[in-house]
Amino acid sequence: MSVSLEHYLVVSAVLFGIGLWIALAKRNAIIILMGIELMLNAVNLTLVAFNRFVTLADGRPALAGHVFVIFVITVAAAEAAVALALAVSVYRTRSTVDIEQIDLLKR
Amino acid sequence: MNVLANWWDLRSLANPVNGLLGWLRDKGWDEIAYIVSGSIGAAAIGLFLGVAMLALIWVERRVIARIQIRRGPNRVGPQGLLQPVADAIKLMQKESLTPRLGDKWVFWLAPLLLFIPTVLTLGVVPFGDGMTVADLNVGVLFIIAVGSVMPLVVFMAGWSSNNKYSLLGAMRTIAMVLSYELPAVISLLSVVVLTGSMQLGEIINFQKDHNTWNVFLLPLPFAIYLIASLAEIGRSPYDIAEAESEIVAGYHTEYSGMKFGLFYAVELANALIIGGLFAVFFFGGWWTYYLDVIIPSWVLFFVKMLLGYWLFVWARGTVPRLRIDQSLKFSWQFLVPMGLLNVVLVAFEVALWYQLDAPGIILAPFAVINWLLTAGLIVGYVRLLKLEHTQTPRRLTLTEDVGIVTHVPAPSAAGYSAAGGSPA
Amino acid sequence: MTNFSTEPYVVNIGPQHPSTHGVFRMKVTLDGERITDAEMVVGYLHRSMEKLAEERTYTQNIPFTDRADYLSSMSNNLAYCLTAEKLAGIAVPERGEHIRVIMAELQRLANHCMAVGTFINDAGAWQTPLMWLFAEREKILDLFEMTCGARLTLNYMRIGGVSFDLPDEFVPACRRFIDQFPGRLDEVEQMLLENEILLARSKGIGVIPTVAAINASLTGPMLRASGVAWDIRKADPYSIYDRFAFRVPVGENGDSYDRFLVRLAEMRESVKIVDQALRALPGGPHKVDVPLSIRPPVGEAYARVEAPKGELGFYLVSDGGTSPWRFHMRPPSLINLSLLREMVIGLTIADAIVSFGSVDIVIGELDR
Amino acid sequence: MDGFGVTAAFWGLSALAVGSALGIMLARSLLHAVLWLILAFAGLAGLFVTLSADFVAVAQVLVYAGAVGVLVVFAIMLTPNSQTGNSETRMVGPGLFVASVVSGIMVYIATQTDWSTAARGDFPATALEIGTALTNRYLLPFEVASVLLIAAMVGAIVLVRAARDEPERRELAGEGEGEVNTAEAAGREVVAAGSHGGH
Repeated sequence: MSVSLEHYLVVSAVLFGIGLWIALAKRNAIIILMGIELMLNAVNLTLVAFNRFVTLADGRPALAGHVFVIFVITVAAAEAAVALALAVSVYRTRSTVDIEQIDLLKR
Repeated sequence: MNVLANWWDLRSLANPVNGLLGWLRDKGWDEIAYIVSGSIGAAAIGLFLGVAMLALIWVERRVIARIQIRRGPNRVGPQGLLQPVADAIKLMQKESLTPRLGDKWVFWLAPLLLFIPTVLTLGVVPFGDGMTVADLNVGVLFIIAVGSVMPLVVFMAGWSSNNKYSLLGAMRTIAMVLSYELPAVISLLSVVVLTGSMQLGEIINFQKDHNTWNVFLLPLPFAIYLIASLAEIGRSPYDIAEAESEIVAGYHTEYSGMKFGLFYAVELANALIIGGLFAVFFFGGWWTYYLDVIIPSWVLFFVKMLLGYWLFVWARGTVPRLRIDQSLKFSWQFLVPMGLLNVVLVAFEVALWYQLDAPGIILAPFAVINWLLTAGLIVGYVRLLKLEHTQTPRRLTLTEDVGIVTHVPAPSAAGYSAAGGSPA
Repeated sequence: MTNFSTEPYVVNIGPQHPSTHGVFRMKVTLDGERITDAEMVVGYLHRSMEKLAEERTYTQNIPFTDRADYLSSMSNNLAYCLTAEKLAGIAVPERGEHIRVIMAELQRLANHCMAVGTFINDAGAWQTPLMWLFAEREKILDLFEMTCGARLTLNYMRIGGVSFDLPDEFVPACRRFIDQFPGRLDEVEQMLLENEILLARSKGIGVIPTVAAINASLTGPMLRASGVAWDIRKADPYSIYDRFAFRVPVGENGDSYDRFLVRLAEMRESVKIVDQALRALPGGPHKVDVPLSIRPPVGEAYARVEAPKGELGFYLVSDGGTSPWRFHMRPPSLINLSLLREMVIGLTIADAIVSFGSVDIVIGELDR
Repeated sequence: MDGFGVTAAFWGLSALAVGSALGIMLARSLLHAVLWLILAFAGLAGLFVTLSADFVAVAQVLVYAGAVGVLVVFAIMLTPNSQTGNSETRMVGPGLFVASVVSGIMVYIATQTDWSTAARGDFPATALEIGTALTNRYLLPFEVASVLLIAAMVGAIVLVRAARDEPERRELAGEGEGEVNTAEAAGREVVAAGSHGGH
């Protein structure tokens, strides 16, 4: 049977769920960042799927979904760079990236 | 493209293939045609890589031998032609070790993954008139994207061998490839801006329609892409990643047996493919000034590919190796700014061309301007950074008598204390 | 705020390494790729040559000297025979002296071909200059094989002269060789002197100041590259070197590039010496017949020779017996390498390997 | 595009993507997690191709699999001493529950509503259209994105380089000029030394 929009949405929902689970459950800050990247990718998938199956109101270009995905990719890359720089500088001062121990506010 | 010409016309191997597929489709077996076309493409690449790899090992060793005034392999088989086969068998029967503390899975996976970028790049390269496995609309971007995965695989190899030298080698490769990917992308950008499309087939058609080769129009991107691609595949002046004399064999120190053979083969294949990409971007791919009407187009393309490959072997035979920080400094200080300036220049020229919508003949003055600007840019840039004459060869003084001739001061960085003699 | 210290990243440029010219180990502490500390570990090829020599007669010790610096066995033989002759007071006939000079200078050419080739090889030029220079070295080794049957460990010289006289075809062959050799050197120089990458890799790398060179008693090309014109053949002429006109090359910066230039210039001077010696080759006996086991008078003697790597000296003490009471050798390789630590600190690994290559050592002589 | 090849590709690639996403969760070591992540990116790029979005697929491989992958690997290399295990906090259970609730809601919405899907033909060449859209209709966001990228780059460099100029760094490595590039810094094993204390 041919592949329809629902299939892609289900796959991206599952991916989003796994990304969220990783972000919530993991101890290492870098893995949490990976989880977030995965969630962003799931969003990209829905955007492209919608662009493929759903016709847009007139006036907007046919590939609005793809353009949005390009912007999401750039933002995600910038965010990954800054987040990893943060993780490295946190590591340099507190010599650990384990979020359990980086809870400055509590003390 | 006389694609649908009679199938026995071998000037482009696409004809017999399309003849077969057409026959299959007439029979209505679309699925089978779909599978057959896919498998023919895959078989073509696999066969080409396999045969090219074996032939290249022999070519490389003979050419380097000739450069070093020795004869090269000539014992195994006539004129040493079976030497590559002997090498392959030797490597296969060698025991392939795995470092105990290393990461077994990643160690075993790295040589396999290293082949993926090579094979995928070949999928996009047009070997002849219409002979492209998949002429993607985003061809150039595809090549760069696939190439950018390579440092990751090299890191996997370096990290999992649990050996200091391979870690150093992996770190060097990543630093090198990342900093030379930018100039390569920029120089290809100016090619795409000029030809107006990222599809490799279209780039060749542009050169065919204006019967000119891109190298005449874009001398600076040609030079930058040459240097950047040399650095990316890690050959001759840039074989810093597996610098024998310094870090034993870089990231593939711990590999032995056929795994090492794969690393060695991929290096050759990369050199050949970069030779092919040169032919497509700057030397007109299979189109050589209407010669391809007589000689089959894919033969012409192979000749250009081998010429590109020979250039790399020649460089490998003569030039010593750069240090890692010298090569990085050269890329960031020299190649990237020059490449950006050139993209702006080409964009301006193309805009002017479309504005006047002048006939193709306007490319001639553009070529002259580009060559002049390239020379001016290089000389001006070197003078701007006062780089010239830093490396002049010195002459010695020859004396008859004995005694101190000149006093050499102690360098600050080294371990000498100011008073000379052994440091504190 | 806890701060952190970088644990030194120790790498063994160990006995098994493609560019340590033999079994030599350098324990290097790294900060990234920059070397912060280096420690030289030697002794992997120690064969206790000096102890063994005390049980053998003076003539039986000659083959030992071949195996010390196996790349220049002629110079080793010459140094040992000069010391023994000085101890026993034996004079060498004219023809013997001339043959010795020709052979020693040919050996210097062969050694420098090897030294320059491996230096460029460490800088990364895939053996091309090495192969060009090896082609020349093959011709020299053929000349040696023509006279004494061996190519590397020759055992050619005897106390009181040389073992065999020159075969008739030696002089024309040697003449042909030294006529075409400067042309070959021009080819190598034309490829390498203006080579940007080699200049970038070796200029200002591994600098040895003049004061440190003299304090550490460096000799040979190392000392001459650091600005001191000191050559035993001129400073303390042995054998008949005072009859030949040649000049001594001196560098200004004491870096790897200067050592490379000094060795190239020395090769041209040695060709001139061989040319003059061939022209002045007299007839007559090639050696004085000396009993197989001589008994030199009680006493000691030290004689030195300008070996390709530096001042090679032998110190013999005789107690009147047939074998030396003490046999000691001054190894130029070991002494030239004593400044390795100061030279290498602050450099990256790549530069350290290049400057180590420019010192040109042979482990056989270093460990004895 | 709706031949049997596409459906086969869809099922295979989505299985690959979901499987490798789970791999990140279950991987034993940090580095295996990164490799699973990159495999997930590749799987997603394949899914984009089945949706005939070739430019986006290639951009995904280039940016994510190439650049972000190496970035994450570098981050792991620069923090070598932190525990390399991939252990979880106590939040594994509740995390799973929240995640499954969220994705359950999304799946429910996706399957129940009927999207006015008009079977549109595929677009052979998307690069040209994206380019014109970016430079005409979405020019402002395009420029803002470039400003954002530069800000992020400068920020990242300042963050990491500032951390490197502390006093003890300088006396430790002697007065040689600063690090040549991050590659060298990554090569060092860094050990926590609480004993230094104030000096």
